[in-house]
Amino acid sequence: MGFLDTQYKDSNIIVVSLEKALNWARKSSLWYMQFGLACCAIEMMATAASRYDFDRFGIIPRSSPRQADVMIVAGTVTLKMATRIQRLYEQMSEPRYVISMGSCSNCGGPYWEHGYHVLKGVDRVVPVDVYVPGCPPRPEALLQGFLHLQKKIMNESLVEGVDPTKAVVIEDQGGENVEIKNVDETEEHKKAQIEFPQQDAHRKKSGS
Amino acid sequence: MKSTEEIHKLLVDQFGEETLEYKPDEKVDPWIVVAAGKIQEVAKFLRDETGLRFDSLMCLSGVHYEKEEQLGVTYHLASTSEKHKLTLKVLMPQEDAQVQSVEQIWKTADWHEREAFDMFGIRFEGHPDHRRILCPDDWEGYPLRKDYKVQEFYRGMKVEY
Amino acid sequence: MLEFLESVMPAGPMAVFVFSIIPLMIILLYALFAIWMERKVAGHIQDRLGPMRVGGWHGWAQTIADLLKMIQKEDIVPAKADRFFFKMAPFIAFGASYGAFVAIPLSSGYIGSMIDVGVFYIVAITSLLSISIIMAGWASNNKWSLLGAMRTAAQTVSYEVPTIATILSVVLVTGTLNLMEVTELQSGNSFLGFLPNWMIFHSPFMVIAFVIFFVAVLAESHRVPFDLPESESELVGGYQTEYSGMRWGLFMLTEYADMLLLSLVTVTLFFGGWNSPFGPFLDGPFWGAFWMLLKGMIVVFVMMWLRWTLPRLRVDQLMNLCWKYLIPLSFVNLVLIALWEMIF
Amino acid sequence: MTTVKEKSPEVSVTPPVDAGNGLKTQEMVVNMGPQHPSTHGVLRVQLTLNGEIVVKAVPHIGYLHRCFEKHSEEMDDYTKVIPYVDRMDYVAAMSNELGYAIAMERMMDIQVNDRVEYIRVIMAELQRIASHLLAVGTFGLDIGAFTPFLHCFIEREKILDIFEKASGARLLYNYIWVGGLMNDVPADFKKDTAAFIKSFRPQIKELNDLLSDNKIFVERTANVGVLPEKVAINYGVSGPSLRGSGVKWDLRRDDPYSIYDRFDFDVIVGEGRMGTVGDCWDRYIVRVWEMEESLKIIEQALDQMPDEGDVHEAVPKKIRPPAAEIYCRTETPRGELGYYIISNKKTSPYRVKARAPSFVNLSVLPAISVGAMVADMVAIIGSVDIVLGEVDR
Repeated sequence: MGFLDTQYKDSNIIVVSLEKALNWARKSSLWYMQFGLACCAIEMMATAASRYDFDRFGIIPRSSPRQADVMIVAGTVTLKMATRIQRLYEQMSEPRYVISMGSCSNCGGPYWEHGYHVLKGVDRVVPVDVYVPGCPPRPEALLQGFLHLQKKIMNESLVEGVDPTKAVVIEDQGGENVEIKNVDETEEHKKAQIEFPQQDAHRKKSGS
Repeated sequence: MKSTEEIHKLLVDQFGEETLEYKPDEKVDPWIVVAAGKIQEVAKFLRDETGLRFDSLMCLSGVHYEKEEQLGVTYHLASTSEKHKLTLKVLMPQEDAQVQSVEQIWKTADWHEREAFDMFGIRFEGHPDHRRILCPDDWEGYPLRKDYKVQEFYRGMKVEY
Repeated sequence: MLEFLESVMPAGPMAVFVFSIIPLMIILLYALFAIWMERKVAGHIQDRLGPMRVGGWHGWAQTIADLLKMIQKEDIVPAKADRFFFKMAPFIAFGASYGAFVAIPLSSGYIGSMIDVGVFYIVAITSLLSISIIMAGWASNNKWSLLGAMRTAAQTVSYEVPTIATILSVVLVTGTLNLMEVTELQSGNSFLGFLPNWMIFHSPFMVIAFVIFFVAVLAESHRVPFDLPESESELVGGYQTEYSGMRWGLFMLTEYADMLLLSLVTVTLFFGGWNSPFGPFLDGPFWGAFWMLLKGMIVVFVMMWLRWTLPRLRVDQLMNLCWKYLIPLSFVNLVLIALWEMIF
Repeated sequence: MTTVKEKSPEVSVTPPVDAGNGLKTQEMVVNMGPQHPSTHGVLRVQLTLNGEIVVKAVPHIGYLHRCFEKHSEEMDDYTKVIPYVDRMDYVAAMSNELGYAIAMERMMDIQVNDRVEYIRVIMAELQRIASHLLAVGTFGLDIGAFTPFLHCFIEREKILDIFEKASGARLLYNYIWVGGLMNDVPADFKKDTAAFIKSFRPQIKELNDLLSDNKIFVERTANVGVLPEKVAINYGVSGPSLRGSGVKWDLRRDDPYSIYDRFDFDVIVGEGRMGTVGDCWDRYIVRVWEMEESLKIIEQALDQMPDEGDVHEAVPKKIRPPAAEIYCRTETPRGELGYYIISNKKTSPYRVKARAPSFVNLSVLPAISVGAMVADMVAIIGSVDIVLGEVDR
């Protein structure tokens, strides 16, 4: 992953056009890992099927995590499954992204209160890039999630600044005006001081 | 086609009064309460006797009766040839919940009994593969008991919201 | 063509280098196109569109983006893998497939090397592919990979027998193993007065030989319905399971190069190679290359068409088909073609 | 005192055996799943292999255990259980709702009017078609045919459109309520459904041409994973998997609920046309022809359906059933779905146990997969047609 490991101190025309080309390639060829967990997996299949057709955006499934770029956590993550998801994530090769699809994997969804065996949010075990709300989200919503991910990838930089490995927020003011910040840079985050011990520990382990 | 009352009479003839108890109820289907140590024999008789032929176990469910401090197992039987149904119940004390397995009689019971063990901690004597089925092997407690308290962490993951 | 290059470029080795990377350029360009085409073909068979966004017009830049992305991907070697073999395998696979192009006459003016045992050489060097796949499967230290590799070994070794038997029947008629000469023998349009003198029209038995050869080719290039080594729904990814990034990309490239190679061999053996279907019309070295590649692409298209229509065979049925039907049939056919040659 | 194994047994690998030609062979243990392209979710099957031949298959479930039974006890309202019922068998949400609604209505002696009954039946049968389409399509996918899967999805989307117009949701509807429906069907419901029937009939034929009678497909599925009649009944297998074994048993006919006794339809059973009775192909073809039967039921129901009737007529203000227990079973696309509900005069059930058809059908897997090959395992799992949400609840 030579290119992305190096962070350049200053920006110049070569770095900028290189990073644009590389970002474009990554955004245009998001291969997702073919595995579904629950109800959302059916909608994920529907999105890949003829009416919605993922392939239009160059998104195709791969069944081996090694060749996948993005993991769609489609459905309820149970505690029994969480360790496996973590392992699958670790098996994926960098650069890798995670889309959390549906309320269950965002925060536990309808199982948040009494679901003794449900992990309340997949972001407790793996870092998530895009959250798609809904129970289950419509295929259009998932596609929108992918478009957001593409925007986010286009804003990744070889120059120091936004850390793409951390969670970021996209402030979309319509059109091309997109501002990207790391979550811990935002005012809300500093105010709320949300702590995810698992996630932070995971980040420390992976060294970013 | 036989009613529960007729079946109960047949069973009493076979096994005697003390293992069986007939519970008619105007609101719901009547049921027969069987002693925990006798269920295997009774089940075998119900399956093999001509005229009864309960060849399928529709459902096997564990129940926790909180007030009585009892655990129960409910068997819903049906016959595909005679087209009648029967409900059996086994009740046992909460501290030492043990019942004979009917896995050898109806294979359906295999996973259902494992589930009842997983959820209520009812132990089934003679089950060939007696372990948890839905929860992980190192899970603590029996979730569907009314006094269940969920554990705080599972393998370092917070369980509560 | 080598003479021409040598006259242009004064330094000898340079000319040889340029001469030898022409097939590589063709393979790369073809792969870029074929992968996009495969997705388009699949899309239209399945009542959807396939790539539409990347690059603008009908997603033409899709494969370029895929390639650029694969270069950026992390190169993972599993901790317990046999590092040396794991890293070697994709290169050997691609080398085997690329090396075979040397004996293919791409046009009347271009053949990598005029070897007299051309067909024999191709059959020999493509066998290296199965060795590389076994290497990959074994070195990955993954059970699914191993299963996939074992299937490949069995499959390739078995299907080489009918392939060779049908090649022999062509050789029997042409009397040469040199593919350039095989092609030259098929020139002209005298069959029934107007049809080209292609091998497929030689005798009814040649049609049978072609069918056997095509089935065997499908199996050798691991395409549906014989894609057991990498069958996604059974073995996750077969021998490719543990590969990531460009190493996996090389396997993918090999698969498509292999498809092209075997299609070109099919075309050369049965469909007149670089000969124009219209006799002297549009003939010549340049048009020869055009016809060769066009015919090759048509065979490739048929392979894709089959892929998106048929289910997959099971490993024992695959072996049954080969040993119980194709091999006896191909040998009987060989004898019949020999008789036909004697009689007519 | 019985000995209880609290932990999974250690993976036991048998020592190498001398094959007789100087080579030693050893059995191999592989894990299929929880992430595997053809386990239909998060099933894990631990396979012991001798080469490619399965010596032993042990399914491990629970990777999607979402505590349905706990939720129904804790939700504090009988109606709040319905969304969770939806999420149990998420491919056939309507059928699950119907089962629950009927169980509650029997418990409380509620009679719903004819319009509600007919709409429910039409919805349930449309759902059956949608669910079978998914089952048939993914089965083809497992065998390696990708295209029929997508063609099935196109048809399924049309059904989802009808559902969406009525309930507003594509997958999980919360449409059938205890005592009625969420709301009445839209005005052009009859027209839409009739149009769908008309367009769908030829598609069944096309599916047969593309997949069912394909030589390779038949080779792969006939005589594979044979489930004999006796074994099927003893394991409690139900639904198309049971009928595939040649047992003429359909709760819609043998234990009628709702208004199914008013319709004329056949119960399709496997006949072993391509191989043995009860093989994967039989289980598959039963699903294909059941779609045709469902179309028949829908057509009759559309004809008989009254235009008048309030769908909220019998919906109770507050559900507070008497202390009672009930076991009520209905036929979902996957088989016999039973609800065992105990109430104790409170506003929430004391205990709800769902007897999920997939859970029971899956338990037969170890019995029918011994001696099969790895590729057959995929076919067997696909032909039993499980939904993991229902297996693990």
